[in-house]
Amino acid sequence: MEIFGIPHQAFLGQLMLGLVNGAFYAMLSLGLAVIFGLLDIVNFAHGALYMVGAFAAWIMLDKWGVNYWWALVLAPLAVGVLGALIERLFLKRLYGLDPLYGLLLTFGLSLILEGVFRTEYGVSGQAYSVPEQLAGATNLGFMILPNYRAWVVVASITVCLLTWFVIERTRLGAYLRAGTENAKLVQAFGVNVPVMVTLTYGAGAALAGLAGVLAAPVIQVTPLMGSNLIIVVFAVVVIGGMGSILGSVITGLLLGVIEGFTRVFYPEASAIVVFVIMAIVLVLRPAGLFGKEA
Amino acid sequence: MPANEFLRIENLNAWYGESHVLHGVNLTVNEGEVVSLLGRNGAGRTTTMRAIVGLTGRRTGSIRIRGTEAIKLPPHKVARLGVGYCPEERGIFASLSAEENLMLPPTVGPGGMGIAEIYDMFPNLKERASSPGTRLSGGEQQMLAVARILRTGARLLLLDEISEGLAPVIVQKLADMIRALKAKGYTIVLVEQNFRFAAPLADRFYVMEHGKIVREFEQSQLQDNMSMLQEYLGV
Amino acid sequence: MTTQSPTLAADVPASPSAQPAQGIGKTARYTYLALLAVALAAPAIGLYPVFMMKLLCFALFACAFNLLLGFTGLLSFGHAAFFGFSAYVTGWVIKAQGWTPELGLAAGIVTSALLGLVFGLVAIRRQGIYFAMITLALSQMVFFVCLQAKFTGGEDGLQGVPRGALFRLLPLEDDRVMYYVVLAIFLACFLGILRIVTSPFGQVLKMIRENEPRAISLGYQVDRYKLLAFVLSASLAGLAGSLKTLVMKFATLSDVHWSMSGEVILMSLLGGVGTFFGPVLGAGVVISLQDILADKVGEWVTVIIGAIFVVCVLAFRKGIVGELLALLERRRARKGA
Amino acid sequence: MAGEIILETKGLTKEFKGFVAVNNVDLQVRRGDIHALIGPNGAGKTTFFNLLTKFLPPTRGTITYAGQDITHEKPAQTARRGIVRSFQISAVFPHMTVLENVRAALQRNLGTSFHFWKPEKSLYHLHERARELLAQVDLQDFAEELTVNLPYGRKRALELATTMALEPDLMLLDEPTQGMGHEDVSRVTQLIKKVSAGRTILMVEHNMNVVSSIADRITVLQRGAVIADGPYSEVSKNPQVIEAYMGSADNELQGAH
Amino acid sequence: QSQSGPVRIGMITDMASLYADIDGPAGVEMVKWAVEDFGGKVLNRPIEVLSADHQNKADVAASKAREWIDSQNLAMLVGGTSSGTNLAMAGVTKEKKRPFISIGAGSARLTNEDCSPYTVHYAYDTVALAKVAGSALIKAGAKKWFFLTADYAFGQSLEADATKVIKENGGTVVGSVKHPLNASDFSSFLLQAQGSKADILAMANAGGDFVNAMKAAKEFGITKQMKVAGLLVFINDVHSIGLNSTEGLQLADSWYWNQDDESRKFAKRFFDKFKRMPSSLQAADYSATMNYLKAVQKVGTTDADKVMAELKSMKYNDFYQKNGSVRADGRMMHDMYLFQVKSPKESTTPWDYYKLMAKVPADQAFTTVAESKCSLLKK
Ligand SMILES: Nc1ncnc2c1ncn2[C@@H]1O[C@H](COP(=O)(O)OP(=O)(O)OP(=O)(O)O)[C@@H](O)[C@H]1O
Ligand SMILES: Nc1ncnc2c1ncn2[C@@H]1O[C@H](COP(=O)(O)OP(=O)(O)OP(=O)(O)O)[C@@H](O)[C@H]1O
Ligand SMILES: [Mg+2]
Ligand SMILES: [Mg+2]
Repeated sequence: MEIFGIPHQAFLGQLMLGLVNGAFYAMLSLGLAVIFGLLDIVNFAHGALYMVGAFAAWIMLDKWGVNYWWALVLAPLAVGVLGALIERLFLKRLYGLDPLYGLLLTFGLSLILEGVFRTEYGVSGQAYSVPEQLAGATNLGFMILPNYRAWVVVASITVCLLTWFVIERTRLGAYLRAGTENAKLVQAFGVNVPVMVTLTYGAGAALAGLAGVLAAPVIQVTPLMGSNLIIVVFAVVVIGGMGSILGSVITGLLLGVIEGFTRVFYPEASAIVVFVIMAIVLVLRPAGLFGKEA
Repeated sequence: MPANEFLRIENLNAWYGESHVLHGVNLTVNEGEVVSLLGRNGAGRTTTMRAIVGLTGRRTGSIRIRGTEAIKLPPHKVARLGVGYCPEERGIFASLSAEENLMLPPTVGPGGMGIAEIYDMFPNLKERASSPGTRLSGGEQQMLAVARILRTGARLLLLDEISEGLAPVIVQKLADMIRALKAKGYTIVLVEQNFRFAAPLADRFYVMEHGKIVREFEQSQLQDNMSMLQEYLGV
Repeated sequence: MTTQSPTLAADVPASPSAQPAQGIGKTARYTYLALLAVALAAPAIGLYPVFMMKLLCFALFACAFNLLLGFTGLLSFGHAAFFGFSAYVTGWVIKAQGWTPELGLAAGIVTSALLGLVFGLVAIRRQGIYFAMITLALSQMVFFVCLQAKFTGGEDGLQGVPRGALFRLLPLEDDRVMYYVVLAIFLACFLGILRIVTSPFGQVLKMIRENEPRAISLGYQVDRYKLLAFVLSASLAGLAGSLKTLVMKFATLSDVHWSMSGEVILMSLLGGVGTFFGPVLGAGVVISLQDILADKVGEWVTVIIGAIFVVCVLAFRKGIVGELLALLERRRARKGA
Repeated sequence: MAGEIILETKGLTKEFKGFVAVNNVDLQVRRGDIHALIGPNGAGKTTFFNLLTKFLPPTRGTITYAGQDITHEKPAQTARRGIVRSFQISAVFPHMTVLENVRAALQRNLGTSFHFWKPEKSLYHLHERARELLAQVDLQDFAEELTVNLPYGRKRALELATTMALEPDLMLLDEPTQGMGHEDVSRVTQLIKKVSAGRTILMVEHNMNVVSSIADRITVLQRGAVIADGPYSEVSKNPQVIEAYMGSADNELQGAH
Repeated sequence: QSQSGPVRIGMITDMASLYADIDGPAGVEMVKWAVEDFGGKVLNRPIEVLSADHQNKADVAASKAREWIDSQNLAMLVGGTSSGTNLAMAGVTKEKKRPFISIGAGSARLTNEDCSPYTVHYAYDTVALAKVAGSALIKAGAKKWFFLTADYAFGQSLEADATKVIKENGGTVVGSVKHPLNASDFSSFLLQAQGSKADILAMANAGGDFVNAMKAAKEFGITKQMKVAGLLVFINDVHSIGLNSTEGLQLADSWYWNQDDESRKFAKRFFDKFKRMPSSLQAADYSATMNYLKAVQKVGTTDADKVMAELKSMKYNDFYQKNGSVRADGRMMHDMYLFQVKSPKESTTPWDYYKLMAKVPADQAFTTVAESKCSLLKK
């Protein structure tokens, strides 16, 4: 049996792999969407924070023997704290200015973070091995799926849904959404907005950090891993439209899959397929797939 | 401090960035009183309210709310002293539904109005409850902005131009509402261009000009002061 | 958070006519004259001509970029695409097709104008950061095309482009001759940008920057104006790239890479967005810094560049020239008072 | 020419996800009138304006302007036909001078707006006309002032001058006196009266003083539908209008302000 | 070219990025060691070493080279890693007539269609990698090949060179998939390789791409189904992936630190300073500098043409190579080696990673005169 001219086994296999990549896109674009949606900052440093998350896990294992499961909690926490610091020290001073300044500032920060890790650890990359419990692979019949990758998909979708729930369905979420539009007023109602904003950025950063930890066993941990990814994730976000948190998650997964299939049919194009889709979507629907028309 | 003094402002100065807007405002509002601030466009009435809540830039002087000095407090702490603020520009949130907007402000004290009571007063809001906040009509947004702070149990209400953009019927309803609130012992500061709306409601009036209080008089002295108001407000 | 936000674009009066006093104008005039003198004498006073030419190319690139950001209020994060792609086109037509340098430059401008048109048509429909992100993504596409296409030589770059003779007359292989050609082109473009900004078209751009909905309600089809501004900026950026190919004799992927877009933003920001001379100064500082730093601090270059970015955004939003102008303005205001 | 219908809607309807905001509205505006649109909050007045200016597409119905069906035109096309809407919040270019603000509107008809190679001087001949327009709204003395520095009421005046520079046939004003002090209200009311000469004005206004003093004709909307239409004296006595909008009879003439 | 003042040797390489570990600052240090060991002076003129980071950008490399030659009177240039930058430097040195020794570049173009009278290509090239690894693997029974190729000039020429070798030796290429440079995820490509039923998966990529692909191959169980070969693998890559995932991998290189006593001596000195073992490139950096200085000493001038003539006529014997010689096209002809990565059990000491499988003599390893398009050879 064949689907689009490839054996259906390979087809299913590629679909699976697409989902794995999509899971990373989803988590990263989710974090970006949270930070952008709630704080109006295009967080260019998101890729760098992702990288820091992966490095944090690696350092924990390498230097202190902290295992994967602990790193899964501690590394995002560390990145979250770093994020909170960044918000307190830098971003705080930019509220009320053109959001483009936030973009430029975080761009600068990402250069700094990347540079620091580069001088410290070089670029060739550090290996982080898959935790024992998740080692090995399952033969799905149509492919051999490493257990770890299956875990990545499950973990990331769970996290995404949780985040969506908190933002769209809870009172805290309502404060956050309102704070985006008029932080001062929300504060005047009695909500401690400055702390909330710091925590939100921290949480967005922690999401990036978490994605980093999840990615560490899949790819080499290198200082450049974030900057390679961030632009694709930007495109994902533009395609999704930043209109809804859920939109960014769905778009992320979808694009992962599409990109996966491009690798089969026309591998040369796999690096740009996301951008091509972006251009097409923008022409047809300027606000993105899930964005609200302005 | 006398027990019934709810708000006491002394020598309040406030700035927006470089520009100095309030130049030593002094005023007091007693518990259960309705006080109206009158003045021309740009006299500084909105700024006074914003300064109380902590939304201007730098400010100096003293603002005591139920005896607590609030000049150094961040806005959320001021609100928790029992202050509810209805801003001039309404501040309805686009990403929240009308009902979410209504439910947004956290409770800052006991005795707030119930949802049913509020919907009773503004049936439009009930009808549009699930619409995004800013999709409401101008007037509906105004209603929402007022209704929102009635829920929180705030005892000091700062109402900035609440009759603005409302149909005459609704304005009448608002007037009734303010009387009802006063009867319940709320303390209210009213800023209004619409003098005819504010005149019968207020117990006391302050007149502002160039960021200063220039006159103060009671409801009973209203008639005597009409010519002065004519001069200040062009009423 | 969303409040009425001052934009990145000029706070500083853009058109000379809007500069109320003679004082600033005079200072500026003398400064320009002095700089022109230095530029003319550069080869004679021992400044390394290749370096000076590189600097001028980037200065032109930054000015082109600033035409868009500073005077139209659009932040493009994809200008490297025009700069880099034109660099390749010029290199290729000269090297592989044997075109003359002037035709090579023209080919570069035309290509980048067309590319700018395509970018513009896709991106103009969105504003602010969306615009920035879309241009970034589009430029990434161009990057991949350059990486893949045969004529660019992939990551080896397009090398050994002969400079030839301009109009079959001026032997550009001589660094000095080349330098004066580059300087002349730069000056022409600089003045051209001045003119664009103060032209009737420039007035419309100013309206769009100040209050876009209002411009729309006055009946201006703002997208078309933005598009033209984008195409103009792209063409000039392309010319800068083409010139660089001639100067350096090759075109490479780093010219199309998004970090180049970041660099040109840094140049404008550092020098002063929305000022005329800012981008030139910014380009000078960044290029010199890179030149010096690369050898002195090695791997820390990115960190330092990043730090400059952060400091600029936090403390010098107006950039060097912008802050200077503001200082003069304040002085004058105090004197006047 | 007076008496001729310049704008007409037939069965104009707008639904938002099942909610009918504008319901089957037939409206006729006569050339040269100041026509007021009033109604309770949420009646659909602003939505109706949005339909006329093409900011929203109608669900049903037609819009005819000067005999031509313009239902499906684009906002910019409508604007070029001479239907101009004034914005609620001061729509000016804050960092341009008052004169430049007006010139911005005049420049459009010059046809050189894409000429990026021409000097600014080529616009100077517009200054004369700009000053004339400024004089009409008493702003002649402020011509060189930066617009940010103007007080609120003057900004409204400037906005009117700019709007007039477009030579509109039909001006749509949405609550033009909202948020103004008494002096400004009467100034702007007089201004509207003044600029209405030779034009048609359709305005939404809650201030009954303004409406009663300048409107030639009034249409009352409620829940998206027209409930009354006619001169002020007639409409203000309509019991349905009083109940739905003006409130208890003793307030009738006094209005909200 | 002035014959007074210090003799300046410049080295331009990747100091901080992708290839900084295999050459980089340590490579520069090797040039300095060679200068020190030579005595710090030649022809009674002090020797100075300049170094610069090209950030893998050809334009940076070329402008630095041009600047040094224009304003520092550079005597000789050492080119570090990456083909693009080296081709650019070769262009400049050809125009300005200065000896250029390219160490880290893979592209065989340097001595083929883009050859220059002033270039010496010292360590390896893609042709050698393909010939050495390719023919050995086919002999070992790998007939059906599948390529995982980095989609840029270097990867493509590596694949093309290897394909030629495979066909000549009776093998077939059953498939090939190109991945973008710096791909983060190889699973999809590997799935395709898996479906191909090839005997061997050959990776025509380098650095981080190779490392990631290797890890994923292990994870997806590919290493169990087919042989995996790396066409350009440096010892640093093996170190960073670990023997667990690389065991059994066959690779070609020009030098290995543990191949003889001389090499071990050099390696120890290196290890004491850098806490890792030198790559073949770093060894070549030292060797090239040392031999250049010897040539200068011999001809008594730094004049480019005279030095080049000497470099092309002398014999090269040191810890890096035996009986090496530079051909007219600039190709350094020396033996190449095929290694296999040891299993963790076989590896007894730190960095004890390779066992020698075969030594391939220079004339079988590199482009032959007959194959070459370089005009310098045809005279
Ligand atoms: N954000 C701001 N930045 C700078 N100046 C401001 C700002 N907001 C208000 N002002 C200035 O402060 C002064 C007082 O304004 P305020 O809004 O308090 O007046 P008001 O009495 O409420 O008048 P209105 O009737 O217009 O609401 C005005 O001159 C105004 O221009
Ligand atoms: N985009 C929209 N989506 C959903 N509902 C809308 C939208 N725009 C308006 N409405 C609803 O349509 C009704 C009419 O709104 P509109 O703004 O036209 O009222 P209005 O007559 O201008 O009232 P006001 O006098 O209060 O400004 C309101 O109930 C409003 O909630
Ligand atoms: Mg006010
Ligand atoms: Mg309305």
